[in-house]
Amino acid sequence: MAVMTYREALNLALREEMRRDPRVFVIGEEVGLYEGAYKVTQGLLKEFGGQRVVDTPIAESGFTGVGIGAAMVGLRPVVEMMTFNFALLALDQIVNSAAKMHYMSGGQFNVPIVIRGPGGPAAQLAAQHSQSMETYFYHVPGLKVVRPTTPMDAKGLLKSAIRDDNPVIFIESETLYSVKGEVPDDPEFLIPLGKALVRREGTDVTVIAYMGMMYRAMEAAEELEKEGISVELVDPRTLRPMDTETIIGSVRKTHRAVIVEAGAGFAGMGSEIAAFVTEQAFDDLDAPVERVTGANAPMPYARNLEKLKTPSKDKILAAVRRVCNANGG
Amino acid sequence: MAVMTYREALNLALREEMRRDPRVFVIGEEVGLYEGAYKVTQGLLKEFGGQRVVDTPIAESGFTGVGIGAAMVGLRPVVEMMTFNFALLALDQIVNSAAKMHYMSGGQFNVPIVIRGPGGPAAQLAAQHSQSMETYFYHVPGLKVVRPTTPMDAKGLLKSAIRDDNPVIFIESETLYSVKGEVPDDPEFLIPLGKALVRREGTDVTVIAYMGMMYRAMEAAEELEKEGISVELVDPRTLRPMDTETIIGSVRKTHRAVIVEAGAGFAGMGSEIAAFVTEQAFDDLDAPVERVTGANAPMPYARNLEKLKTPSKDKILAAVRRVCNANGG
Amino acid sequence: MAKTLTRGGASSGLGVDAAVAKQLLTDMLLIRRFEEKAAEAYTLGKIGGFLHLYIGEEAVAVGTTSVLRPDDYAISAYREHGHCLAKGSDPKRVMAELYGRRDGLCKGKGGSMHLFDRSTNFLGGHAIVGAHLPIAAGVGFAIKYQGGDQVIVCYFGDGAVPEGEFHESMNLAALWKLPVIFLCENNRYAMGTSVERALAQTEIWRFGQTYGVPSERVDGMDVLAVREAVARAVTRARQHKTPALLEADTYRYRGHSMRDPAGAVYRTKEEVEREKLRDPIVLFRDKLLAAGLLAEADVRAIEKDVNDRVDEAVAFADASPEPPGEWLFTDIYKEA
Amino acid sequence: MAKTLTRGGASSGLGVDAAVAKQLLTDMLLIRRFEEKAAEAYTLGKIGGFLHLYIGEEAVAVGTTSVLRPDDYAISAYREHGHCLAKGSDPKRVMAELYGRRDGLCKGKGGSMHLFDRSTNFLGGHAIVGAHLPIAAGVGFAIKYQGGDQVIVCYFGDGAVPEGEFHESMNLAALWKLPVIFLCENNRYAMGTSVERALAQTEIWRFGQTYGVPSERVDGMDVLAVREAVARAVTRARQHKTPALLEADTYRYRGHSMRDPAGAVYRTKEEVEREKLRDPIVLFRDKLLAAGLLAEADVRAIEKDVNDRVDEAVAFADASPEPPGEWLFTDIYKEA
Ligand SMILES: Cc1ncc(C[n+]2csc(CCOP(=O)(O)OP(=O)(O)O)c2C)c(N)n1
Ligand SMILES: Cc1ncc(C[n+]2csc(CCOP(=O)(O)OP(=O)(O)O)c2C)c(N)n1
Ligand SMILES: [Mg+2]
Ligand SMILES: [Mg+2]
Repeated sequence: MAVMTYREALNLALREEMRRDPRVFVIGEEVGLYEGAYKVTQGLLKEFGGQRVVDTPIAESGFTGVGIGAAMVGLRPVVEMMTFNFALLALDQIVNSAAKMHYMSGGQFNVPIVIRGPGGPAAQLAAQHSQSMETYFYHVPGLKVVRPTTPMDAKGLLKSAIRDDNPVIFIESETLYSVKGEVPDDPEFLIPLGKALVRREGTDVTVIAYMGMMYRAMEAAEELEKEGISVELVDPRTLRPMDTETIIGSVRKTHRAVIVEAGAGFAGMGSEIAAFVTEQAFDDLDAPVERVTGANAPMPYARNLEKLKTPSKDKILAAVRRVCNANGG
Repeated sequence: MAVMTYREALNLALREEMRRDPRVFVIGEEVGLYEGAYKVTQGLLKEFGGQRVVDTPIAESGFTGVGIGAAMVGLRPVVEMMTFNFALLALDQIVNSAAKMHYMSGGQFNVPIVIRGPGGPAAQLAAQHSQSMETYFYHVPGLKVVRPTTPMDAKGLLKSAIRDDNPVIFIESETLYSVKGEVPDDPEFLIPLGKALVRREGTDVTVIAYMGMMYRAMEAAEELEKEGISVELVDPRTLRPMDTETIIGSVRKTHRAVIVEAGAGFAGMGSEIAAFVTEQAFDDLDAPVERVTGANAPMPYARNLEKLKTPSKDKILAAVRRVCNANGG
Repeated sequence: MAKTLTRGGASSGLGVDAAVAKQLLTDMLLIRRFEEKAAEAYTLGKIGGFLHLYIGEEAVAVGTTSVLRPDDYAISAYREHGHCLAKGSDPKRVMAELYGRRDGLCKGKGGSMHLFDRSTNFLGGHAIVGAHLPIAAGVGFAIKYQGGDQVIVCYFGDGAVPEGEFHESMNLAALWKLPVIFLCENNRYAMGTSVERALAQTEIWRFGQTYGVPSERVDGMDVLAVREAVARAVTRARQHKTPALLEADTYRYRGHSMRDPAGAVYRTKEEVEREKLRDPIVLFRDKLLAAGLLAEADVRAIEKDVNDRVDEAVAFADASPEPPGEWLFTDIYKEA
Repeated sequence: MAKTLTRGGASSGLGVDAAVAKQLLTDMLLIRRFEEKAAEAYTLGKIGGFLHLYIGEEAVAVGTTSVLRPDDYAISAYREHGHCLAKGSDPKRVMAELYGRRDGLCKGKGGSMHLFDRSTNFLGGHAIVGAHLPIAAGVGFAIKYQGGDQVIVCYFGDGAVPEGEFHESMNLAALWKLPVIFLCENNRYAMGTSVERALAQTEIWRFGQTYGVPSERVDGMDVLAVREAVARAVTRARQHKTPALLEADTYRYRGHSMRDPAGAVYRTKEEVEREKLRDPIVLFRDKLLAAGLLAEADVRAIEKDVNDRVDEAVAFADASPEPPGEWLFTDIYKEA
């Protein structure tokens, strides 16, 4: 195991897959000469050349469509969105072309494309540049959606995404690129899409979270441990397909669930998880599932307001304490 | 009260508001000379002229942006999306410009725009033209989202939407345009945004539905009546802001809830309603909230498959029977 | 269809020999008769949804495809029956698709607007105006990446030109030198909107000039003119990866779709009648008869052959069962 | 700022009199010093997020605004401090906005990329490349609808040209004849991508020609040249609602943002040094001195005035409190 940053783990995944499979190429704004706005593609142009590391003009719909067309006839593009905010400009291509092609063509054409880049709350980037973007994708049949929390997941999941025969939306995070963690050396180390991970075992309550919120939930769990509350942490890792089994399994054990998400919450990932957990484990639940979500507001610029916008550790603590104090069956 | 079609009710709302307020104009593809792809704007060009009934080239992002700019400096545009499927091409404008302008500008500029047109499942229009589009909008702070089920609602809500100072996404339905119903004659008849309606009183179970699904739920309710199950039907009408009070009120009375939605379900309106109902009325619930949703697949063209894709009356019946047979507290 | 017809070599003065000429006429007629039958079937409720007919525009698809190789690609919008048939799809399976049946090209899941045929390199069948232009650029990108010498023809309407994706695609194809032939079928209307009401520049080929893309306008009612223009573009694209923008001046005789049968609100009857005088099939047939490349008997034989094939297609579609219910859930994801 | 400066009438040979000249220099200097201070504040962590400096491009905003009326509109992207200040916003409130403070133009909610000022008709402050172009067209539409004779100037970078919305906006403005002056600030790079790597047509003004829009290239480092070109466009727009595409040849001396301080990966030091020889402020100052419109003492007075105002702005921003927590939830919807 090597210790590396999340950014390096992604970079390594790209490198390994590009070495392994000549059909894989990277395309997007500033991925080549500039080596990525967030340096995820550092060194790739040098190693693989301009044909496989393709700088594009600012034309998200255009270059995403280029990826889709290339994927239809045998290539395996990795399209970088400089940030996922800009993917809204390519949303029609993603939803109406990439996600539906296999279905509309009766299985004749598939679109093995990965669309990746940072999304989610960033640092003082305000309303247009700091949003939880997964919500535009995970409800779309035909797409897979990945949100990798750790360097190990980033690498293992990105490699699986590239090898997947379907369009995969792979949303990273500006705020995690410098996080360090262990990453297996084996170039065949893969993490299958659609598998959640129990990051921490516990007995009293299941907390479901991913990305930055998982780190916050971890801190909360440590603190709660001292209070005698044993928290089990589950990271879905892939939002679509969602590993309902692992989540339900955990809730059946703990009888309580709290979901933390950075997004504004309304009809979000938390709503879905709360709904299926309640449906499938109603009789096991000792308290209603709690959702801890970002404030239902656009992202403000001011530092203090921004801080109020995303779920704090205190809010997680409060929610866990609430469900644990509910007197259940 | 006059009896008129849903289409006529919308047309009348547009007419009345255009007569009332010279700042209101209609813009979109085929709204003028062709009188609307679905004839909602019939006669408007003749009455109001080309300056106020503006035919556009096919450029959704462009003409939506035009609406937003015009709204910023004092006009009140009604933008027609020929169908809401094409709104994905304008989604960046809607989400990043219209919805956030008031917030980003610290309240200096608001965007009183209505974006309207048919959305949702249509008749054999296949994957790209037959989708439940509300899911792209209702989670966005700054937008209001309306789905009017009846001619009366269509008129009363569209007029309120036009008078609202915020961007309103107003999604009609191809399959409802010819439905007839009573509509008050009073040109000041308005239905406030954000108010749900109990369409049918009942005591055993609350069924929450809108648009085509409400009509299906009504049929189911009649049938269930004969079985001795008394169904209360609640129509949210506005999805954002959602009238949680009326819904919770009904569930507290019936102790059971079923949500019907045409969309694919994953993190959909049903997920959100199920989640907040469970949160706010957990102790009142005698059974887990049931979600009846469209199949989690793109829309197929073949008639028989299409039928399987949308929730049937039978599925609603089954769900209601299930919750009513659950042995509750 | 889909045979590559070798160019020239004829003494007819038309630039094609009798075999080629016959094939071109047959192909155009097949599309015409196929769609006439489809219109009937729509009226009978056998075909649902939207049905957009290509009637009047056949010379574009046929002239274009006649200079393509089978390994070349084609992609189109929702008015694509003609492009799909010209590229070589089996009319039986195309009709079955329009019927939404199991033996349709796409198992009945795509319908009229979403024809795809992997066996002929026909890449759809796209119903969002403008959206397939960047996809075509992507196919061009892949051809170059893979070191091939194929081309892709991307058919689109005048209505796609005001969309941003037109511009993005032209720029990318020109900037990266991709072997894409953008073929605008300018039939003068996008639904009820004439080009004059949609574009500040109505000579669409001129848009290509700004990007340095070889561009020209061609008579889209003259199958030989289309053939020649596309042949030039194909040669450049194969040899130098040069993209092209061709504007085919054409006309649709029917309304926008079966739901706009007359198309009468936005154009005059006189205009339609006048345009029918340049019917690509009639004109070409008469030209061949005049040039002695074809006899009346040949024409009758072609008519009969075509009618038989279309009848066969209808019978096939009628006999094909509905797709099984489980298919609702297949093909959403490709399994490894 | 934001005074409308009357044109010409000067005997200097520069086409402006001393008062106008002084104002232009002052305005450019204010922007320069303001941003130098902002850069310092960013380094100190007082400003967060992205900060894109306009340093080097001041002649464009100042020359343009000098021929606008207060009731004319301006709209821009995220490199908009200069446009906002030129249009007349109070430097104190602009700085406070960059600081994310309560007294900022937008109550601290917008930040550097989202400056808006209703009092000066400055319409933002937009951070999605290309997205404000259709909005500008909409403002032009509204002006015409309301029967006004204002214009809107829409500033955007070379990086927005390959986006589809550029094309959609040009077409709509040309088709409908809207009083929009599209002003492309071609500083040769979009982040690290030079125009040659982004556009098949690098002479951006030429794109306007296709749409029949009067278009020209202007030296963006020469405040008077900008002023003249914009004045021509404004006159046409006021009188005939004719849109324009102007391409200002300019250069940014700093990196793309404070996170790309050197901007050294994609351009050479020599190039930057060479471009600094055409510094719009230095050139204009020297020209005025040479023409005798200004004395050295005037320059010193201007410098002092500007420095004072910028210091005042910083002090104001520093003293302004954070926005109250409840403001997180205000301004999401406008209440009736
Ligand atoms: C993005 C988008 N906007 C609107 C529509 C609705 N629509 C379908 S076809 C059409 C007209 C297209 O005209 P054109 O491109 O000229 O093709 P033609 O029908 O003439 O072959 C429109 C507006 C659509 N399918 N996609
Ligand atoms: C749609 C979109 N894509 C990408 C970005 C990221 N981005 C921000 S600025 C920029 C470069 C823009 O360059 P240009 O338009 O030339 O303006 P300049 O920075 O040179 O003033 C990019 C790619 C964005 N903000 N919006
Ligand atoms: Mg057309
Ligand atoms: Mg630039």
